[in-house]
Amino acid sequence: MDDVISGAYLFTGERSARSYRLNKMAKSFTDAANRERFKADEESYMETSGLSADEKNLVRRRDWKGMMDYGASIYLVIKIGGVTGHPLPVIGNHTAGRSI
Amino acid sequence: MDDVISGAYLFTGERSARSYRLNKMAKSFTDAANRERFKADEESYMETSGLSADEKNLVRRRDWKGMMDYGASIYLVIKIGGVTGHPLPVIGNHTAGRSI
Amino acid sequence: MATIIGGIGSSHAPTIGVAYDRGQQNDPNWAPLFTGYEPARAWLDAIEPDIFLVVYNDHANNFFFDAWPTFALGVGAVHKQADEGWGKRPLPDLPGDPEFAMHLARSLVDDEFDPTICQDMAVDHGVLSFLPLLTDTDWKIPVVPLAVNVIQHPIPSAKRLWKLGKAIRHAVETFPSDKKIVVFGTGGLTHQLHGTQFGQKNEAWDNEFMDRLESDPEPLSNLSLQEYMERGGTEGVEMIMWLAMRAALGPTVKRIHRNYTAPFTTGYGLLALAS
Amino acid sequence: MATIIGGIGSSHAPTIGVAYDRGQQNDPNWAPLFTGYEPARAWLDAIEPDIFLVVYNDHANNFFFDAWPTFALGVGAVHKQADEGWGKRPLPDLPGDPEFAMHLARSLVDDEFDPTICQDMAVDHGVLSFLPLLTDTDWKIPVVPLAVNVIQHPIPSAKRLWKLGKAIRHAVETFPSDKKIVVFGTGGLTHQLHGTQFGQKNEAWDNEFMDRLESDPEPLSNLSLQEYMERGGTEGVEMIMWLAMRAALGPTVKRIHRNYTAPFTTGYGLLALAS
Ligand SMILES: [Fe+3]
Ligand SMILES: [Fe+3]
Repeated sequence: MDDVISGAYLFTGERSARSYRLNKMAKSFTDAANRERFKADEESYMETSGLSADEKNLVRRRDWKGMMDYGASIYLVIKIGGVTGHPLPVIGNHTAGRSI
Repeated sequence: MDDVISGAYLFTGERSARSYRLNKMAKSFTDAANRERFKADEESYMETSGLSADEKNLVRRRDWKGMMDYGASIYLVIKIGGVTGHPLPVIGNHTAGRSI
Repeated sequence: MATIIGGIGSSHAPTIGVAYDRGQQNDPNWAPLFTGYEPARAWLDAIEPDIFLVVYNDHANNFFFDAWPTFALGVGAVHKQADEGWGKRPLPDLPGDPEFAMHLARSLVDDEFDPTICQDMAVDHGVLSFLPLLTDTDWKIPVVPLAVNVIQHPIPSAKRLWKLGKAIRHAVETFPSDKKIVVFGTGGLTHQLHGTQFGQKNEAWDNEFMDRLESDPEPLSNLSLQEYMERGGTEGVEMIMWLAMRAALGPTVKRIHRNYTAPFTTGYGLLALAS
Repeated sequence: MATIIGGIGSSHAPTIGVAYDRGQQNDPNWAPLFTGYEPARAWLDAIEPDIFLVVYNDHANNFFFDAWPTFALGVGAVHKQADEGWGKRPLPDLPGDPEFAMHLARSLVDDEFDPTICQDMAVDHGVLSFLPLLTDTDWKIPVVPLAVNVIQHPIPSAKRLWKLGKAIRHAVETFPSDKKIVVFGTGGLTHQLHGTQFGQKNEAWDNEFMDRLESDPEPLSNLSLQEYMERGGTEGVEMIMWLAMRAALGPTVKRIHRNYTAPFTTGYGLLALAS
């Protein structure tokens, strides 16, 4: 099977392995207390989540396309969007290279 | 399939549902900090774990046979044995109705 | 034996839940969707199902990639609502049906399926977004949720989902009770949530899929996942879950109702079939 | 293509790890077990495997009944040691083989298995109790662990484990590499950890099982789980995991070594087979 279909990534086990910590931090935002902790201090939350320097930069820059290029799952990226106030259309269009 | 074979219980999904909280507390003992908390104050640990009055009594009495009759998994019961200083032979013989 | 009395194919999306909670039922964009569910709901009210069996997918709200199941069956007495990252909706927890669910677990394992058995599984918009449009939210009808991996590849094939539906039918036919069961298959329809074709739908394919699902469904199970994704988007691969519902119904069905509307990024389809 | 160069059937038990860590290798009760592993270890050293694929079971140390998989595959780069409730053993974490593991995941899903795919899965004595008896504990050989539900019924049948072994063989034969793989099947042998027959073993059945597994294994896959449990105890049902190893080896094998000792509550068996 192709790895990219119609300009979109297949979220494979390999991509899942690479983006594991970033996705895991995003998953932690399904807990309201974690969302509050992140909003109060993004940097320390990312540090505690074990993010690499590159991963932190992706979050700092709200670089949705970069997160997808890195291998994250769109279903987790939108949770980072949720806690930072960026709805799906903003994220999706960014990954498409479009501005809205 | 029979539900009891050669005097031993099959740990079925139904038994798993009934004994869920007891097994879950036992599972929590795979974390050393939880073991220390339990040892420091069994009663409050059981309360926090949401055990019913009957479940608490089974633990208080170290009633290994009672736990198995109640539907617990032997693999979790031995973790309660671990944190209370009762090795498998003690537990197994108790469930057999034997003293050693 | 128990009986499958009907099947529902339905899209799911967080946006449906948001619109429902905001009371946007009469909003011009949303009205075609909400009114489109009304005939299906009236039919469900009339046939009085005892159990809803919902083949759906979790969107990393209950499960995570530490342990991501191909199939996961909720056998608990209660299915909590998952917080998806923006707080829970004002809905009570869903009741389950442990007796039927454990029978289904045994039957699936006998039929060489390998489900993860979940005594405690929260459900997300894959179940909860469309359900309030089809039944009262005091949840009188217990729900047995069967989650399918459509997110992390390898994903089970369309053919495997078809076989899952047949295995569901086999399980129902061997359940010693007179329960009446409605099987749901939910997901899609076409949508593309990221990449150069973000937001693109394929309304022609959505409608062709619903046509064929009703009248000649089995060839749809021979399409590859790549074909599904090329036609409906990488996230639109969720459509394969409708196949399990359709296979569970057996060869001949009667269409009760069909609806399609696509105001935003997802094709919203609904198909209600009596068996 | 990769090759399966051998198979190991082995019992596992926490007690083996305890005895190993305490240096009881020469204890009269334990010496027959520890010396019994030495020829198998010498053979493994000689054939230089690249990957150990271990079909084993978790004992509620990684998984819990909130979500209990029928099959779970560890695809991570590292498999941590699970704390089983009495602290970790002085062993480094196990290296995995994500490339082969993901190939195996794809191949199993193609072959209509439904594994739970685990990016982060800790392993317990089901892997770690016997492994130090067969290889250096700096773990130069990566391990791909495949966990099987043998604890919460419904449990997959002996036949399903046999088919799993065949599917493992198919995966290895389609892995584009010259890697040499040894497949382990571990569990049992007979033991009864609770109930009126606590501590009872069935040494005759243990040895019959190892005889037949070597020379005429397929009929063992036709036995029901009830028959396994009647002969070997409810917990002895773990023996079915040896069938996956044996099926992975193909029809003809050459016995390298066999050992059996039963000083305590479990029959400890070891079988090393070249394919
Ligand atoms: Fe979805
Ligand atoms: Fe075991």
